[in-house]
Amino acid sequence: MNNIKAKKRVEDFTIIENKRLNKEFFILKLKSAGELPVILPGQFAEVRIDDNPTTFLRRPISIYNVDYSGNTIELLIKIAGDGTKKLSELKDGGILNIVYPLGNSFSKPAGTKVLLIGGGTGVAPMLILGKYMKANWGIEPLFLLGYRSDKLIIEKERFEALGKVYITTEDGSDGYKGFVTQHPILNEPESNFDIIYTCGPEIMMKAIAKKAKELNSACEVSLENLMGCGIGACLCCIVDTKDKGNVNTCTEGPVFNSERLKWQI
Amino acid sequence: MNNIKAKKRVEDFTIIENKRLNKEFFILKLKSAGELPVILPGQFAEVRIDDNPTTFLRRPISIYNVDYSGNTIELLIKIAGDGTKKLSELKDGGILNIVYPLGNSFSKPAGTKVLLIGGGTGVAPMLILGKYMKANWGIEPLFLLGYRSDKLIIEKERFEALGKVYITTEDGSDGYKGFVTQHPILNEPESNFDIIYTCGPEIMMKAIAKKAKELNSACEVSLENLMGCGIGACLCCIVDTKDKGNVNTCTEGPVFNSERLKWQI
Amino acid sequence: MANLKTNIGKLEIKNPVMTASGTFGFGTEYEDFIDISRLGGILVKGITGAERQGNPYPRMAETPSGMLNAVGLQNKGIDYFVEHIYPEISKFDTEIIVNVNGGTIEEYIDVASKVEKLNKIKAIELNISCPNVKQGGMVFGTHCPSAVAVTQAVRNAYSKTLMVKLSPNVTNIVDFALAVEEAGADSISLINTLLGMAIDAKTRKPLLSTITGGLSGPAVKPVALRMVWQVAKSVKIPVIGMGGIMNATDAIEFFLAGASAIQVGTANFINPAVTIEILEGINEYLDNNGFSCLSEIVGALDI
Amino acid sequence: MANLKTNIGKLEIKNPVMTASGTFGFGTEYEDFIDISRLGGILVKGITGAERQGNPYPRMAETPSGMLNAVGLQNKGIDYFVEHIYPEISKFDTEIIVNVNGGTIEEYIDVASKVEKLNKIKAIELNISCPNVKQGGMVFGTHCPSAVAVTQAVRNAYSKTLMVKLSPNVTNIVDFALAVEEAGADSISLINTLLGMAIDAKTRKPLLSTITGGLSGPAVKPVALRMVWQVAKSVKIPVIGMGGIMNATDAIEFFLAGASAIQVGTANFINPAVTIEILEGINEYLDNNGFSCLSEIVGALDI
Ligand SMILES: Cc1cc2nc3c(=O)[nH]c(=O)nc-3n(C[C@H](O)[C@H](O)[C@H](O)COP(=O)(O)OP(=O)(O)OC[C@H]3O[C@@H](n4cnc5c(N)ncnc54)[C@H](O)[C@@H]3O)c2cc1C
Ligand SMILES: Cc1cc2nc3c(=O)[nH]c(=O)nc-3n(C[C@H](O)[C@H](O)[C@H](O)COP(=O)(O)OP(=O)(O)OC[C@H]3O[C@@H](n4cnc5c(N)ncnc54)[C@H](O)[C@@H]3O)c2cc1C
Ligand SMILES: Cc1cc2nc3c(=O)[nH]c(=O)nc-3n(C[C@H](O)[C@H](O)[C@H](O)COP(=O)(O)O)c2cc1C
Ligand SMILES: Cc1cc2nc3c(=O)[nH]c(=O)nc-3n(C[C@H](O)[C@H](O)[C@H](O)COP(=O)(O)O)c2cc1C
Ligand code: FES
Ligand code: FES
Repeated sequence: MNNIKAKKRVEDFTIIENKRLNKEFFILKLKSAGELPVILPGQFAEVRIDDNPTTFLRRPISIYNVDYSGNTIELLIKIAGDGTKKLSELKDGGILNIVYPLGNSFSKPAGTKVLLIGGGTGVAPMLILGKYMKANWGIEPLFLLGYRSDKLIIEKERFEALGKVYITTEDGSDGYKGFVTQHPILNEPESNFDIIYTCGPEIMMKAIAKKAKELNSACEVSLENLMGCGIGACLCCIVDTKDKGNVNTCTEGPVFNSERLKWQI
Repeated sequence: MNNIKAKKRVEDFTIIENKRLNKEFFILKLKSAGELPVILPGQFAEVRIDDNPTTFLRRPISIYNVDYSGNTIELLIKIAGDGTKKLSELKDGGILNIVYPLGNSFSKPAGTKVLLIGGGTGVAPMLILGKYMKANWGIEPLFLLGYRSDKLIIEKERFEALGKVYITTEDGSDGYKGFVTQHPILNEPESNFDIIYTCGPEIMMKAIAKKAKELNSACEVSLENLMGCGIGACLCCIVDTKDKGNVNTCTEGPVFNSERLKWQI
Repeated sequence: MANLKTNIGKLEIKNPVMTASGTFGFGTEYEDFIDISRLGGILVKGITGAERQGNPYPRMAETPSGMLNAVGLQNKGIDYFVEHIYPEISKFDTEIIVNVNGGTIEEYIDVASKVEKLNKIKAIELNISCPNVKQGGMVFGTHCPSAVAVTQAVRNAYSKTLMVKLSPNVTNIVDFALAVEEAGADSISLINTLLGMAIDAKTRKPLLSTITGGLSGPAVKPVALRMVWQVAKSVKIPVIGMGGIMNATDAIEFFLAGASAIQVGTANFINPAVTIEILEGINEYLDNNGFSCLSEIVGALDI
Repeated sequence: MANLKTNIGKLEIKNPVMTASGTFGFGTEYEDFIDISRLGGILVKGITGAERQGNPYPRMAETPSGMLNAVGLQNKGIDYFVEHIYPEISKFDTEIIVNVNGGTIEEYIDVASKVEKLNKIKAIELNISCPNVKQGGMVFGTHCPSAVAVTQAVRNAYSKTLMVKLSPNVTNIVDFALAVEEAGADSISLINTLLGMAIDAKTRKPLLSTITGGLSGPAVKPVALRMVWQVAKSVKIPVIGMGGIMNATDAIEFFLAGASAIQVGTANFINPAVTIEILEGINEYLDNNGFSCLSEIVGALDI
């Protein structure tokens, strides 16, 4: 199933739930009138925020969960500015126009020892990836999720339903106190993984990529570059790679093997 | 009371009712948190439609009714384009920011034989004028209201509660069939008025001004020029007058004695 | 509470928030909404030698995040201003600056000399950038030798602070700025409106009686910021920034780009109290970010 | 169903809806959304002689009703295009037009000559208006003698339809249009992006790595319409209009102003199916208003 990439489409979804998780995060559950295309873990959607002069362009948001039987998808969103604020105010029954499924996806690991690290909204692609690997690759995911404090922890149960979950908080209010890279699971003699998947703030992903290198693990990062179109047309979302120079994050990514990137780490 | 003009202000009103009258018209009932200033008949408000790139400027709307005891005002609005469409979708409890009370007002007549002619949304200032003249000048208003068809007739009872109401419809579905200027009340030997007040499409007001001249009646018209600011600052709403050349409709008007205007009638 | 004082040539103003000419009447139009005396200054609407009726109706059109106007300098002339308006607005405890216009250099000089005699008025803004008149206006502002000629002529006739307002409708704004600086300008105001046009597809007619008009509002902000930045790093005199400023954040962007003061235009139409909100917002920004003087952020773009 | 055919010089296109260079990739990016072959033409992204990496990230900023970009002509060079891209996109049953760029006149000629050999490509668009490169680009487009020189040189080297895309960042667009018409252009494309800038007040940094960039989207529509109108009534060759076209009504406005065809740019980012919606909307407008040919509304502004 991994390599079948569905056709991209523009579609009006109906909002069936707008669930506020905490001060910063909310989940939009959206229903398609028809049948969903195959959505791969790591893919994203470009969301339209209507009639607002300060949100002229669409907003890229990862797909957090997909339910083919109910034809619903979920988006996990953090209020970052005007656009996400507007989205947080949407009401059940409303319409959301999205372009999807966009981008590449996380790749199948060589072995079965994998670690999925998410920070902030970066946990979104980790849920769908965990679910996908269990169902399609027969791999039990191991999660390491980093938050500022316990109040910001996102739907822990849903992650726990898929595999073991380690938490770090910066203030120590839950799990290990510190940053994800300081967590024991990455700092013990037996710490080694076939692959580490990660999504979160760039500074976190860089630290993880560095750690993965030390541990001799492969590492895939999911970037959140600014995007103009999300479909490879505007060349605004570029990231500099060792093999091909500037490439589009929206089409060659958002998932990259960290070794490909000319990151200063 | 006529000459006391209240200070203009910017205020957030709460929408307490959005009542759809028919395909084209609706009424917004708005409540002030404080005490209303004096609002004179013919004055208008500049309404803000938030966060919409195609409605950058405020929209001028006449005040249709004012209730000092409940601190509410009503606006009678016709869906004309993007802005009024947005207003028609507002929900109870929402906030509407308006600048008011703006413009001059209809003047007290020399005698008591008056006719109030409204066409389309132009009936809005006629209701408040009728109410005002009854309460403050002791004059019973006589209304002549013109519509395209009976389906578009607006709150007849409220006008009837104040005085006698004649209706014309273009398709004859109610009242006299034809235009307001063809109505018998303007075309009988005894047709003469101390003053005719009117608001409606320019073409209608011009025809009425002409008729008023024939009948030797004074005539006050309320203009609906395009407005940039509503407070006399932008000089975009001008109308050419015989006495002063270009003057601002928003401050010297919207009510003008038809004789002042350099209309080609 | 940071120090908000700023300078326009020899003129010190108490804070950098002024109103843009043609969008604030003579100040009195806004008295119900704000305390005019709290502003750094007000630029009164464009004044010419003789009375002008301006252009026919319609004079405005709404555009995406902006508006077009074609007022065309309607005003009652300088003598009427001196006799009737000046006495009334002298009560405001803020700098009153006259926006000076003309169809000929002589007319500019005539208006400037008459304003020079008014005690309370310490500066004029030479508008060589009005796109809505057939003679003068933008013709001076889009032809460098003419811009120099009118600036020099007025400089010779007028000894107080001389601001010059440039047109953005030129290939190289820096050339114009350097030329009028050399010709004696004390500061540069940027930008006047961009020449634009709007059409009604239904009626197939232009929306303005004059077909083209001047574009203002947030739509032009990126162009205005760019010009302020280009000019501020090229000239020695202060730059007064404007074009689409709707709130304090927009104003801060202009200071960072190099503006010593700002003018608020179209925003006044949408929120008649906006100038005071911007003033308070600037204060808050400076306080929150640990700046004690406005001057610390002028041209402080981190590049 | 009206007749939508229109002409760009000697080239007839089946309908007036094209895509603007740099906003539609090579067409393939939009295949999932629309049938590319229904379009009048596609302008592929700007191509130079040698491969270019373009400008560093970040390259875009959102602005009120618009966006700034600073891509800087990232592309793999003309040889890569000829070998790898041309064969792939030749399948589209629409006119494919190459947007030709260069740092020097020689580079423009090099690209144009190589494109001339490609059978399926019947026209090129000379881009002398890119604001995001240090050499060439807008430097040619804002200096009239240079605009003439590059147009003439390419005209001599290239015999098929030669479109020239002008920069709006000039004082008098008509001068440029007349000059490139005289120099051999078959049509004029208007407008490229306006030079603008955006600043983040929080970080006090510019939002683009290049500080300034090109403004596009609805914000620029009034300026674009004005330039199309000014140029269309001055030149004899066709004008291709663009700048902020988001829907069929916008497109109609450009036709009324004098454009023989239009290009859709930034709108593709917001609605990848917008070109076909515009095409259908134009048809509907013509039908509803009793026009049987597109040409009946070109330049039909009622003034
Ligand atoms: C592939 C991808 C997947 C993403 N997935 C998620 C997700 O699942 N959940 C989530 O909450 N966020 C996600 N983001 C980030 C999200 O796109 C931004 O937070 C959002 O666009 C901010 O919009 P705004 O209008 O609220 O904020 P703005 O007021 O526009 O800006 C606030 C901040 O967000 C950044 N930002 C603005 N526009 C974009 C953009 N188009 N792309 C990226 N960053 C932007 C700005 O630089 C600024 O720092 C993802 C981004 C990418 C590229
Ligand atoms: C003093 C005054 C009082 C008014 N009172 C009422 C009223 O009580 N009820 C009511 O329904 N309408 C009233 N109008 C008209 C109302 O302002 C317009 O219908 C409204 O602004 C249209 O906005 P829109 O966004 O829906 O339409 P748009 O899409 O902007 O335009 C639709 C039509 O409305 C006209 N229009 C647009 N903007 C304005 C404007 N600022 N001023 C005038 N006309 C405009 C346009 O020319 C166009 O023909 C009044 C106008 C004035 C000047
Ligand atoms: C209705 C209107 C009238 C204007 N009249 C003048 C004028 O008389 N003199 C002048 O120098 N500028 C005039 N301008 C330009 C403004 O002063 C200002 O330069 C421009 O609008 C950009 O700022 P803004 O986007 O904040 O409005 C006018 C602008 C508008 C919108
Ligand atoms: C991201 C981006 C890249 C662009 N690249 C090019 C280019 O390579 N060549 C060119 O001639 N114009 C380029 N343009 C300009 C567009 O073709 C068009 O002239 C401009 O965007 C105005 O149209 P619009 O408002 O519909 O986008 C680019 C525009 C954008 C937004
Ligand atoms: S966002 Fe446009 S190319 Fe990636
Ligand atoms: S609407 Fe601005 S002066 Fe009347």
